[in-house]
Amino acid sequence: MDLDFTEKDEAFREEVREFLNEKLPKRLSDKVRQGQRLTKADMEEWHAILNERGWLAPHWPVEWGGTDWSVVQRFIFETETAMAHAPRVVPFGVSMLGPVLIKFGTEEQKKHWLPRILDGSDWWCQGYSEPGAGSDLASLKTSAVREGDHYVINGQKTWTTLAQCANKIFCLVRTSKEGKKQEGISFLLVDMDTPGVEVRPIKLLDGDHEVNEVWFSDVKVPVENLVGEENKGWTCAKYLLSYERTNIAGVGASMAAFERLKEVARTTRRNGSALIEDSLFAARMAEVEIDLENMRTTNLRVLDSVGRGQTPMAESSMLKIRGTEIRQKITALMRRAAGRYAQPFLDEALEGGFNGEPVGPGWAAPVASQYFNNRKLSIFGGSNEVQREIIGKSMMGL
Amino acid sequence: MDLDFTEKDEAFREEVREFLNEKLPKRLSDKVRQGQRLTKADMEEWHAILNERGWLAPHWPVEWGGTDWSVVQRFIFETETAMAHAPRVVPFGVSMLGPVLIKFGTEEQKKHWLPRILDGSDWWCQGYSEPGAGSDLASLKTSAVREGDHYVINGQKTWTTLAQCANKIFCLVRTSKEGKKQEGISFLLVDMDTPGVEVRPIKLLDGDHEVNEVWFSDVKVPVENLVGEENKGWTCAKYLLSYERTNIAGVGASMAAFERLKEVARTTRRNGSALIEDSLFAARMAEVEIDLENMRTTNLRVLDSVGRGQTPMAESSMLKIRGTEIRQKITALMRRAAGRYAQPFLDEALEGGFNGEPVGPGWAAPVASQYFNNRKLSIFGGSNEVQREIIGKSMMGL
Amino acid sequence: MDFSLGDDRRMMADSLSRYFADTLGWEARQAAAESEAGFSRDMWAGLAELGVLGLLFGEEAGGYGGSAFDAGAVFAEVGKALATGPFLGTLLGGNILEAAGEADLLGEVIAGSKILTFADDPAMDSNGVVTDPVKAVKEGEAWRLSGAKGVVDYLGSADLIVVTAEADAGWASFLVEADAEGVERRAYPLVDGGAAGELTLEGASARLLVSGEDAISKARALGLVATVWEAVAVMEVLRDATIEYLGTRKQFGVPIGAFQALKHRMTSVALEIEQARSAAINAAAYFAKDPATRDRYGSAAKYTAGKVGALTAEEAIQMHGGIGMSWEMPLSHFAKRLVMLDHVLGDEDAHMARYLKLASAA
Amino acid sequence: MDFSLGDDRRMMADSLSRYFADTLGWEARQAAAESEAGFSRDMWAGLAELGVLGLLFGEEAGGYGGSAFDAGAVFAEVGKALATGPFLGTLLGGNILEAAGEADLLGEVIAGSKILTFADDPAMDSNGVVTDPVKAVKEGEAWRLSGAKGVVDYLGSADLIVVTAEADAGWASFLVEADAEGVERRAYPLVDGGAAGELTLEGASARLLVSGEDAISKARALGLVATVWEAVAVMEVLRDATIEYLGTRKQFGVPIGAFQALKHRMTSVALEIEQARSAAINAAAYFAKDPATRDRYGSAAKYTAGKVGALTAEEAIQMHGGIGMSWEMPLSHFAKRLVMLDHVLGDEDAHMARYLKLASAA
Repeated sequence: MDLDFTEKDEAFREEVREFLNEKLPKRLSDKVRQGQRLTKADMEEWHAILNERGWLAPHWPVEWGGTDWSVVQRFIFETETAMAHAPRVVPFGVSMLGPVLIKFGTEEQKKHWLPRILDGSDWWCQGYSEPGAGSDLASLKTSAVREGDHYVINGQKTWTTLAQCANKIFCLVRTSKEGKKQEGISFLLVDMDTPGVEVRPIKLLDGDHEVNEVWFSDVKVPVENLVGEENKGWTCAKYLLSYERTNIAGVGASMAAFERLKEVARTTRRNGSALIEDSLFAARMAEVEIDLENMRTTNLRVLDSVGRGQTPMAESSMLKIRGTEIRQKITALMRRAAGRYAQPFLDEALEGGFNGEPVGPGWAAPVASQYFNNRKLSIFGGSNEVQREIIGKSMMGL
Repeated sequence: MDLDFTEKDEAFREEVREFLNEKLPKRLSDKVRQGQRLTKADMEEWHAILNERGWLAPHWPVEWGGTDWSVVQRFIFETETAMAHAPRVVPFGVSMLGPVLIKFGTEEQKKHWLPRILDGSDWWCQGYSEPGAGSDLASLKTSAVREGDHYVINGQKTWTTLAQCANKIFCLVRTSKEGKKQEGISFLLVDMDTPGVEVRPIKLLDGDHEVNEVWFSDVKVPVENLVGEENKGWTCAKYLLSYERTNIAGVGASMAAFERLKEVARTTRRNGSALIEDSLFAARMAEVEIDLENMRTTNLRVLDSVGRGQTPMAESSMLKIRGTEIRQKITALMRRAAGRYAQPFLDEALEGGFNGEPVGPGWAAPVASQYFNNRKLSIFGGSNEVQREIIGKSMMGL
Repeated sequence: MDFSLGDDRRMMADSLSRYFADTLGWEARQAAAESEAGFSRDMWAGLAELGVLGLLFGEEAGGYGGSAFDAGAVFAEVGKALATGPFLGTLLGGNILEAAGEADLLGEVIAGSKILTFADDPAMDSNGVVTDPVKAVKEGEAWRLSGAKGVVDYLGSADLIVVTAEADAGWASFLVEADAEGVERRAYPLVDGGAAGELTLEGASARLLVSGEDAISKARALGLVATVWEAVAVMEVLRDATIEYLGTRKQFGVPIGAFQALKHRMTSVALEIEQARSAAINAAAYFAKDPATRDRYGSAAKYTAGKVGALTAEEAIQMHGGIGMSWEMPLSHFAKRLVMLDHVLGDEDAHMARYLKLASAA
Repeated sequence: MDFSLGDDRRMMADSLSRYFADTLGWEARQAAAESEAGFSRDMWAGLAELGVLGLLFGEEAGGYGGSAFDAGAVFAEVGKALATGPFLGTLLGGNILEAAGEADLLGEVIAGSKILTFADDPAMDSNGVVTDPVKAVKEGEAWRLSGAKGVVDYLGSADLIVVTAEADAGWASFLVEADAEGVERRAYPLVDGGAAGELTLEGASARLLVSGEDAISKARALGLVATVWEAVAVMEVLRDATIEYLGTRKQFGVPIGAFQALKHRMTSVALEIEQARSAAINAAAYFAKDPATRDRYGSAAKYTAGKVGALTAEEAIQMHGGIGMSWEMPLSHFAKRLVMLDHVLGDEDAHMARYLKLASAA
């Protein structure tokens, strides 16, 4: 038993580091490190850089532009990019739709859509949640009625992340009201320029515009945009939810955030000494650090079992729960570190290129917003309560 | 708004203190303080002392030998006796059966049984729980079949505390299988000397004999021992569960235990300084102390509302939950304070009058046993999960 | 022992509650909180007219209250309404004016004609280092103050600033006119609504109010009572809204409160809030005792409010799901306020540390 | 990266597991744990015969293992079987013998013909004051030890005692024969089964094994790995038993695991145990690195095991209800062992404190 990476993996890590060193624009990593907002152009820029290297969708099959990396290599890549403060890859096309198309799409669909994800022609968003259907996703009501060569969609999606940047949306829609509620759902690809699609922003508590409502009024979608069989969309949805959840813990992101916290705790002085010497604060930090070190190994253990062909269910959910808890704790500690200076709200300081005078410590500007925004981690993408149900079912069939 | 007791209440407190000072035998308070086991004779001795003063059953009506104390006075009495390390009054006769008889008993039953509780003629135990019916008390199966002037009982009770000391047991028994399960239950008084009653000890994890199984084989009980109506025993049970739960938090007991903990933390030295100066241990202690101070006021608020004629439901359950949590935390801290010396198990040191050489700190002998034994606080008498259900129902009707 | 608020205080609290209900509906609250001043001047004038500000001070100073429970009652209503405004600065600065016998000046504050704030916390520089204390130097009969104070409530709107500063003889509190020479103010909005500012003093002319740290400690202690009462009121709003939501929002065909995991967690939240309310009562009840006792219960209360506040805010959002994170929902703003209140006058950890210090001194 | 135990080690662990299953059924375990020695001599002889004790030591010392993962694998089986016996004393004392090159003596221990223990923790007196360290004084070629050690594992059965003591030149470890003059032993049973004793030395004759604190620190570090692996194995037994109970015990007509509150809490327990297992792996994996790294992960693991251990034990009992508290249920004894393991080699708080100290030194 050992925790060391193989020489091959270490060489791969070096390769990733060199790549990041050469190709990751400092302007972008500065923004990420400082918690500033990324623009659409920022994200597209980073996607293009990754795509040039062939690393935008590592988990896709090589024939479609992916890599043949092992799960450990993917973990290394995820960790290194996060530690280097690279922007997160927008997951909707690359990590969500891509795998569904590869699994369920027709040859034509794959040939048409997959390259457009990689080259940035399409920016996808995800039309899953509805106002009435939160954790009970299958109770969705947005309907698609077949009329000749088209489906006609009516209804409303909500919590649609970055819909304001997207030109496409993949949707779960109801095509039948017969039988169990899971059995009348279909998976449709929709061009957001189609008449009848309307995006309305939802402002979140931190003041940022990240999510949206997407309304459909008699939206016509060609039948060739159906992925998989009609009324079998739930299969796609489930696949998407269980796919590639092995790096779900966000170990890299947490490690990067924790390093930042340590830096802050070392430099911030209070009552005459560095914050890191405050015994209560230091103990809180140590608790998180130990938990994170433990989770890194837990994650590697899960990857190891995946590498040996097992499909982790309960384990992925555990990683999701603990991963989000750790990230939330780190942002809570950043807010504590800022103390009263968490409170001033300088919207302009959250934009890249801000060179005004900060209020209080330079790093304090985004910490309250991040703390509040990160509440979403335990809500969206299958709430932690839903994850606990999955674990319970897997552990004891209940 | 103020937290001070009235002059009258302060005078009452003085009266209680003087009484304890004069009448509480040091032999008993030493045993309690040191966590040694009380014998049946010890408990009877203390009951007799209280009864002589007319303070054994303060919450009973004066006509039956109780007092006219206000709820605040009862709180003061409870707190002062606990702080003085008086033995706890055995609740089964005084606090459980007594109120049920006073509410539902016939005049004859009251006249016969109540004085016997006070003068110690009867030692009652409680026949509620059954192996198959834990939190789901109403699913009990022990049956009582009417045959002429008698009921004939068959079945088994369990977790019967101090049954080995008792000469009587009050039982919930099933007298009908018709209708809802709550509707076929009756409340019966049983002489434990009746043929067919058998007490079998259950050893608990700390090695102590505190609870028992009580088996009934064709046990004949005169019909006049039925309390309330046949098949209406659930009403008695519910009344008993909701009655006099205002001092359920055990504030006095926790205050006494916390004082003991403080004393230990001041005198125990580790790594060259007193344990109370260990920053992690001190913070754990402070958390409990603050929680306890808060709970004391919460308890007083509940008493205040009772004094104004309200019936607290959710509040009593909250007091039960937090009260048990605090007591469990204090015993956990005692075990931490003992460190490795929590582990030696000297059975003889748990008996009163032990004058051998202790192993390690003199106070350490009972701490592990108390810690494990106190797990029961959140299980017996309506588990904390059951209490949460009560609160949930009262808060949101769910 | 008496847990009623008392008739007079109850009456004033009720009329304050009605006033907020009538004039500070949600849209008005949001408009005021997001305005440049961070609060509504009209509301403030209305409060003065209603006599609310007088409840914060004793009779000799022109008020008709001044006890810790009076402050608690007012701040509970502020919390319930999520009202923004210079409440804390008025209470704390006013408390110092009261100690200094400045009844006339305080009269203007009570009447709403002057806005007062209290500049006490040192500023932190851009590297996260706490700046040196503001220094007070005597020049003839006048005093000159130099240094910086951070996150001063409603600084931009203030006419008068009570500043704590270190003189040769030790700490003292001073009065500075906001528009005096050598006074520089940088105002900004707050993440939970309202406004504050950074104060820089460069030889600003000041008047000595009270020498010594006792009056300052007492003002801070009163501030703890007020913030804790405000926090508990905010918790109760969040609790009630969440219980309501758990009972009405349906998923899988039943109200989500029927899911035992949520129900049991909600009972913990409710239980903790009762404990926080008790802590708030303790802090007010022991406020008039000796300073060590006062501070012990003040810190216990602020610690409790911080801990329970974070739990309440986080659980309220989590149980609401996505909707609990939306700007449109008042809930999210109550949650923000509650979490930020932890940072006002020292957070949970700071007060645990102070509690331990007071305990080991005892 | 490799998370398999390795074929040889797996094979030995499997045969150990079978051996315990065959010879240490629950009644046999209870009889042994409650016996005066606190363990079964027959079992110990059987283990020696099986070669298990040799897995704890390196080849030069006559063993065929000796890595931290070897110790972990053995102690995991000990935990799973809730076996009592001088395992820890053998590992720690033997580690010192190994460092001292005492292959012959160690051979006798591995063969089971001598029982070894390790006396390291200072005794506490009846007032809770830690006694002075055991002092070692040189007389000619011989050493004499005086002082007291507390809660020494299986002291009553030991033939050989490795004692840590302070000499003029600093800490060192010594070998003391249990029946030597000046050696006083007070044996007693433990609350979680097994036995230990208080050791008093009055000029007891001793042989120097290793000078300096490094070997002692290393032995302690190895002890941390072993106790943490044992603790995690106990946790897994409790977890599995509780999951089983939740799935079969019915209340209100359904398995109690269907009650979401219990189900969700159980997921937390399971999650924490996975984290504790990772901590145990980390401690073993970093054992051979530099001492600072080794001790950092050792303390992280012991802290984690202490925290998760208490949670697991308390929740296992709570979810079982009354039955979980009964002596008859093996569960309650696993819970006791788990909680008491927190106190072996320093508890959760002690290791958090050490972790912080190591971090600030780094």
